[in-house]
Amino acid sequence: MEEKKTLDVKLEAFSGPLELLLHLIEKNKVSIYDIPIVEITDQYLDYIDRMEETDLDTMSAFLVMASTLLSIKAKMLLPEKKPEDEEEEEQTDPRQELIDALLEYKMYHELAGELKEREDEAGLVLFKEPTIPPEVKNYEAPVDPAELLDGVTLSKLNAIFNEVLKRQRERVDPIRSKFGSIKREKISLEEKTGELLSFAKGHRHFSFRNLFEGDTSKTEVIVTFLAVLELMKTGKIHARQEEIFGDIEMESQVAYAV
Amino acid sequence: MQSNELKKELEGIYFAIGRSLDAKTAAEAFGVTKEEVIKASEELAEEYESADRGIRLVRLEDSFQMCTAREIYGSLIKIAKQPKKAVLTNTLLETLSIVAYRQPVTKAAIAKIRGVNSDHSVNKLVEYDLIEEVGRMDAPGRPILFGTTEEFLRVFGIESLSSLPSLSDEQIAEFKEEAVEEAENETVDV
Amino acid sequence: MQSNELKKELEGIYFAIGRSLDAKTAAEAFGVTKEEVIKASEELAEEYESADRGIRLVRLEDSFQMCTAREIYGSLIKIAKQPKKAVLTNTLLETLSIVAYRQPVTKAAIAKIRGVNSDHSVNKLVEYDLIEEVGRMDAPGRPILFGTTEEFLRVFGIESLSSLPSLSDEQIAEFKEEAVEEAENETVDV
Repeated sequence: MEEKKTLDVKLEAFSGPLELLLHLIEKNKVSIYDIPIVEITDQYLDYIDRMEETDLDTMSAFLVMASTLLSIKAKMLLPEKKPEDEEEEEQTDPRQELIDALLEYKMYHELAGELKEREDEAGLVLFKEPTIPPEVKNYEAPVDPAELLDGVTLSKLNAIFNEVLKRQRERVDPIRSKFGSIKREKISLEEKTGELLSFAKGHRHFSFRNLFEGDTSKTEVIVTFLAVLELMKTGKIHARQEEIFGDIEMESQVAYAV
Repeated sequence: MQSNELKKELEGIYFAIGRSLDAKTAAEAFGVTKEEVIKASEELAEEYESADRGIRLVRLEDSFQMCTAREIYGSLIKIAKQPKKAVLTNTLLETLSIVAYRQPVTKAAIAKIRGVNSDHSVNKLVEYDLIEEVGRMDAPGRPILFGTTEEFLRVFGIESLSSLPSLSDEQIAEFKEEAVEEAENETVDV
Repeated sequence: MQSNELKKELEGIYFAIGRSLDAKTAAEAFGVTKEEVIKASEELAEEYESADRGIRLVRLEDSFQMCTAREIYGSLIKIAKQPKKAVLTNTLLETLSIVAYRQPVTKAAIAKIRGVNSDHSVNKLVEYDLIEEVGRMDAPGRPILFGTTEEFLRVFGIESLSSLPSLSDEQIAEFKEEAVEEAENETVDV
């Protein structure tokens, strides 16, 4: 084996794990299709060791790749399990996924170089600022709604509306929906009581349900209910519920005289 | 420097700089004499004139400035005054459809239906005079209720309005009357 | 309108307006077809080119914009100020090339290709007006789709997205063959 490879990557900053990997592969003059995983993994880990502190996102991406490499290395070192049946499908190279990712990355990496050349060339051209008389420049034509809605019919609008509703129904993120609402809310009882009180000042009769807009979280309902209890206790409102689970009718004791 | 080469450079610089450029400054930059700059510029101006180009070069003392041919002014105004192409994006259309079929409706309710904050779309639609504030909800916080505007109704034609949900027959009748009146007024105006 | 007349008007407008002008807008103002505007503009561009003028006309999709000839940059820059350009790091260029060739594309797809979170790059490119939101993907969360802007075309001197520089077929074939060959020649080197 040739002399121990010491990589002069110390000073180079790589923007992502694939860039580093590509660099190592080119440096070792090996093919993407046949990455010598052990060597490359060692060099990769070596780079990470010496990596200067960078942001957490980037660092974790490098670490994810490191563990991917280690896992591939492990798979390749382990003796292949003999397929029980000769017909069994071909063993896939554990490197395959990485190879595909590298090839795709490499393509955009090269195209970025092409773009850079274009940029340098295009940079030799100067444009100019508009020289338009101010009275013309300052004129801003109003938007013409008729033109804006050109081609939109009421039935199309209706179709869009139905589409939106359909999407709303289907908008179920399979994972997150199990978490329930993850909205961060801070509804203080004190605030709510204050709000309710000022509302009661302007309304002699109102019902509990009408206190909410369509989109109300459970927390808000509960806090509002507590606020109602609070105001009942202090005699600011009287409340009445005809039947269990029925709406609560409230009569304000602090409403301004009409 | 060849005269043609100088003219090319001068044409470029007069264009890029937009304002007037003093022959002395140009001469220094290009490494020629001020007289050479003036001569080349005069020639350039003459070429524009005789070829009846859309651009011209005017002399102001020892400076030159590129400008448009006077005859172009009319077209320039036409272009500059053309209404900006406002684009009705899908987002706007969606929001508009919700307001149209759910009116009167609050921003919060729209956001709930669309699944994303829609304040920007609502504001744009108000700016385009397609929806407007039609009142306040009688609820804590008194959120604004939005509905479609007359302009919206006009665009979609009076006849189709009955298929919109929240407009009462009286409202529609009223709109019709108003629209007819306006139409009459307009013909008088013209 | 006569073809020469149209060219004259267009030349003046392109000069004065400073930004790019969409052929459709021009066509409406002049009462001609969009195709006529494009044809006249192409002719104008060709004239500048063949007469080796100091000004040029570049096409950006269906818009045109006047600019200076590349060869005189050295002289012009002594007088005219070039607006400060954003420095595009390799990371930004990489992200930009993914957007350019894959558009419309989401942040997640970009991150997948680059192997690292790319939100920061995407935001920077939006800030530099090189890419923009072009829609939403119809998927949970309705993620934003990004595409390139007209400024992108200008900065990279690209007439239209269909003429983006590409790795030639030979390049790609060569690149793949080499890799395969190497793979065959080498024994598994674990």
